[in-house]
Amino acid sequence: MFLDPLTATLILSGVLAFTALITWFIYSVVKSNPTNVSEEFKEPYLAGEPTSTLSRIDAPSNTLFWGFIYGLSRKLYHYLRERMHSGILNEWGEYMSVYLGLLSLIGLLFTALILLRGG
Amino acid sequence: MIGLNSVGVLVPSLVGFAFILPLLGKLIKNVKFFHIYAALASLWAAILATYNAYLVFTAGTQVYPFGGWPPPLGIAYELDKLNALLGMVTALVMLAITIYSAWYLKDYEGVAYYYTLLLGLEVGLIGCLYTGDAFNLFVMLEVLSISAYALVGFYRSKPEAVEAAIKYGMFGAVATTLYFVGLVFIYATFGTLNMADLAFKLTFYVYYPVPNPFSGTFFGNPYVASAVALALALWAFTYKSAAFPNHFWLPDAHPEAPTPVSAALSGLVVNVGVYAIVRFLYTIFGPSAFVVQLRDAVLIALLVLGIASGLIGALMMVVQEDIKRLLAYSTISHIGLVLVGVAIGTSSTLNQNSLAYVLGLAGGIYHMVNHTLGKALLFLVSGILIALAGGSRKLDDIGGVGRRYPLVSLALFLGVFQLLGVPPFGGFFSKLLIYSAYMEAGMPYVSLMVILISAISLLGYVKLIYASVFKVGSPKVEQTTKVSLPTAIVLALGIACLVTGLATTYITSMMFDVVGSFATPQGVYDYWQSFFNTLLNLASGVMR
Amino acid sequence: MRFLKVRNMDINGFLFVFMLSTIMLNLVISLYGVFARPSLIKKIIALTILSDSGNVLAIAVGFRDWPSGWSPSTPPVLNVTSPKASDVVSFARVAVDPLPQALVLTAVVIGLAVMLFLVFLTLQIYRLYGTTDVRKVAKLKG
Amino acid sequence: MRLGRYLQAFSLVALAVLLAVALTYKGLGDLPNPAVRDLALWYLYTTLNPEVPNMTVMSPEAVTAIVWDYRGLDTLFETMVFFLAIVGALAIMRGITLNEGGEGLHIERYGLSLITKTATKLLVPLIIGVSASIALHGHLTPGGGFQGGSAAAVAPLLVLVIFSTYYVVFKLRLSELSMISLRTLGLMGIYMTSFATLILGLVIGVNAYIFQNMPKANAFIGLPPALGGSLISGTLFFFNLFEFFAVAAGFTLVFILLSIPEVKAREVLKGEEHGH
Repeated sequence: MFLDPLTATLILSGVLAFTALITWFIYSVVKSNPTNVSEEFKEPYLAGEPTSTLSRIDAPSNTLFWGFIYGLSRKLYHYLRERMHSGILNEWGEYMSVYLGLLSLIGLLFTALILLRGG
Repeated sequence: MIGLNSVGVLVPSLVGFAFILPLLGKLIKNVKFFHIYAALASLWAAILATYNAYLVFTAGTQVYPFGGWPPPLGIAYELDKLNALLGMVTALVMLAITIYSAWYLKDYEGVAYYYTLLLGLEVGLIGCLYTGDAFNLFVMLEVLSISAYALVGFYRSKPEAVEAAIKYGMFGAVATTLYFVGLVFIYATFGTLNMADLAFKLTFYVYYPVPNPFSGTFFGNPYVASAVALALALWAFTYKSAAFPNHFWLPDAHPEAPTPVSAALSGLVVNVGVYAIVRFLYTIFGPSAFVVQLRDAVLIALLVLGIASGLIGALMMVVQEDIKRLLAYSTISHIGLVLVGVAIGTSSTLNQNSLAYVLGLAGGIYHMVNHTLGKALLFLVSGILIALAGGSRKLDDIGGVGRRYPLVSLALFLGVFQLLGVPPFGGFFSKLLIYSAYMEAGMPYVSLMVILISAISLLGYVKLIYASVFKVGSPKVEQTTKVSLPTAIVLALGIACLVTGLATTYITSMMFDVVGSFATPQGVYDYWQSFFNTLLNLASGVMR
Repeated sequence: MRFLKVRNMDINGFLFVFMLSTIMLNLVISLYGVFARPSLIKKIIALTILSDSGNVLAIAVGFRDWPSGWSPSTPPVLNVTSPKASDVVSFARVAVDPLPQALVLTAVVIGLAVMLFLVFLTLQIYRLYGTTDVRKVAKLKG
Repeated sequence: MRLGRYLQAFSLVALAVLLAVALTYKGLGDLPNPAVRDLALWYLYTTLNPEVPNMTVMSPEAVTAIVWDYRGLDTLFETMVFFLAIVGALAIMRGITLNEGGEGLHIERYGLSLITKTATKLLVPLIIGVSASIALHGHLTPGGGFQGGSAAAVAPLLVLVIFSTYYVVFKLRLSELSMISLRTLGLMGIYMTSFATLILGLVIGVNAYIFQNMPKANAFIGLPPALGGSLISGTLFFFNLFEFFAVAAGFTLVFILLSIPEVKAREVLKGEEHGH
């Protein structure tokens, strides 16, 4: 069904065109930015534009798209970058051992199931 | 007879190449010798691995018993289509990486140590894939891990590199030790360590209650032992494959390693983790094993982890400033997709919708191969770009270097398209397979997640392309750097990426073949049958 | 549901069960040590305890209970170099399981090798960072 | 205490409970069990059994038989892990050595008192002798190449502590190069031994396997079980012998690396260029 030539061609060209469109759009958006370096604002580097663009207080109109994404996901990225990927081994260990605990719980539940069934 | 020997000879013979290298490093001062030596060793491995794959695809599953001992008594290498294929891909990509190293390491001391460790990595990789023995898998994982730790910390005076190595190594040692504890439970209850034998006891013994002549039956409660062993083994394997909560080491370790090693780690080492998961969940604790509820629960957990690591990898990729770190997060995202693909085989999917089952697994394996090619290519390209930009890994500093080197940029585009899933490339078809598998299985949300992950990661890839090709900056191009050798290698890999897409009809049917050889009840039965025939063949002269 | 039945629940049987529980507890405590201690050296020590607990567990699995007080279980070593069939049979009746011991031998060497390398890395960390506290060894993040 | 800490503690408790439940409900089988597993019985029956000449190791020591014959591949790669760990250590310490020559040093002025030095001189040959005996009787009694080698490495360690590292490197000439050479000798010996029967088989044109020791039902060749009337168990003796050299040299190398003064390491590391 998915290898039907007609469908495949349609999907292929559709996705190709869509990708090209997006690529062009993004390129046109980020092509030329006046750089206004202000080093005290160290912010995530969301898309192709240099760090300095993102750290401007007044976003230029053509980077509004990225500003939008960034505004939406500021909290998410704060959690991902500062809390989760903090680079401290012991904090990784917490996540890892919680996963080990999850697997142990699965094992325990399974064991309980088998024992209740009288295995 | 020669054919069977090639299965057994490949990995042990590489050991000798590595053993003698440190002494040669002390005696021979010409660096060129080591480049040629390592390339020859890799070539030898590539030829044998390709031949083995050919053998398996034409003559069926191959079993090589070491020492002539019938398998549960001794160790056997068991090659079915899955590990033969992955072994071939691994050996070929390692060959490319080894040749690339000759350019990368042009004037660096410690070259002999570097190549020794790289050969150790190759031994570990292929050994992990080929082995048919669960304890031997543990040993090979350690060979793989210790060479990986040492290679990550190769730039020993760079604080970040040593930090990444110890972070990787510390929890890596925990992971393999936990796997060993799991193996103790397996041996205690099943009385055997051979994978095919374990598969028999877990799947077919219920229907065919004849104890194995060497390993007997059960010696404990198999349900409980399976629960413990699977929990511990899965934790270890997800650590090696860098799935979500165990992924932390990857974005540190992969960028800090020497670039060819980053390519090997990102493209190949994580595959071994996924391979081990697949081998455990589809062959040993196979689709019709009696611990079916446990298996289902674990697979659902794996699906959730896969989606989580896909999303987190893609999200984190978007905000990176370091080209290699960006690629490392992309690895996490793609391993997530592969796990989503291989997590489809719950009992309900198998029974109600075998098409989805095959599609998902084929997509997962296909995507694993595609990702290997694409990611190795991108890391090698990043090495060229970094060298041209004067050694800085920051995307800002690379600033459009690629525009002056159109062939390098072409390779970069090929790799990005492969990973992004642009139509004529393999990545598209494998993602499509995973997508349609979950549509077929009646889980459209998972399919949407696959699209969402690709969409988010698009931002990251666009950033990569923009920074390295389109950006108008003034990078300090090192004019003296000659890049013809690495360009040839990355172009070859790029063509391989293109081929995985253009030959998709052929490759997809081959992937269905591969899935049939390890994941269906019939495939598991054949896997056991080859093992048992070897056992009978070897024991017949003695047991009468 | 049958609980662990220890043959001849005497002092030896009690000690055996006690040892097994201790190993299990040791596994988890050393795991906590690796995950939560801040010093790399402490982590390495905890790792040693973890792998040794696993090894002792394997040895315990291969242990053979005494068939009777007069024929205790023996090490898996024949004490004649040209045995008759009866020698081999009586040897196999009392010797403990040699496979876990061989596995442990392999695992011990591997654990030692990994530990050796981790110690070198920690030494190098100390040279470069001046500390082995993982909360301070965190240049890489995000 | 943050939430993560609580979850961590809870998870580890869950693991402990799982292990305890597994122990209680026979996840490890009956413990202790008066019987052993079938596989173990096979090992015990065939480790030294002249009645089944096609299926024996001809070694009374079942553990060594498993380590170097039944599961010899594991041990080859175990050796490789140890080898790679030392190569990793060498790679970390590359370029960090003691000063060349050591002419300006009064080596005899370093180290502990005369009494300890004399006692060490008496002790070292004994250590070497005992450890060689452990290694060479590995196929007959508990012990083997690794155990003998690590015991033998105590001798250079003792000399290192009591006489100083300069004595070891410049007087005894146990330098990095000589240790690597000895180690390569041992490792290549192991490598060659594991392929010996296969190569023999290929030369005379019969079926043979890697790591084959005694003749098998479908591979009729093997190494001699006894030499001059004393049991050597085919490849086992050679494996133990070479492993002895490899391990002793490997540990000595590690001790030498660890005893290099910290000042030298910092000198080399300071301002070193590194790649990307």
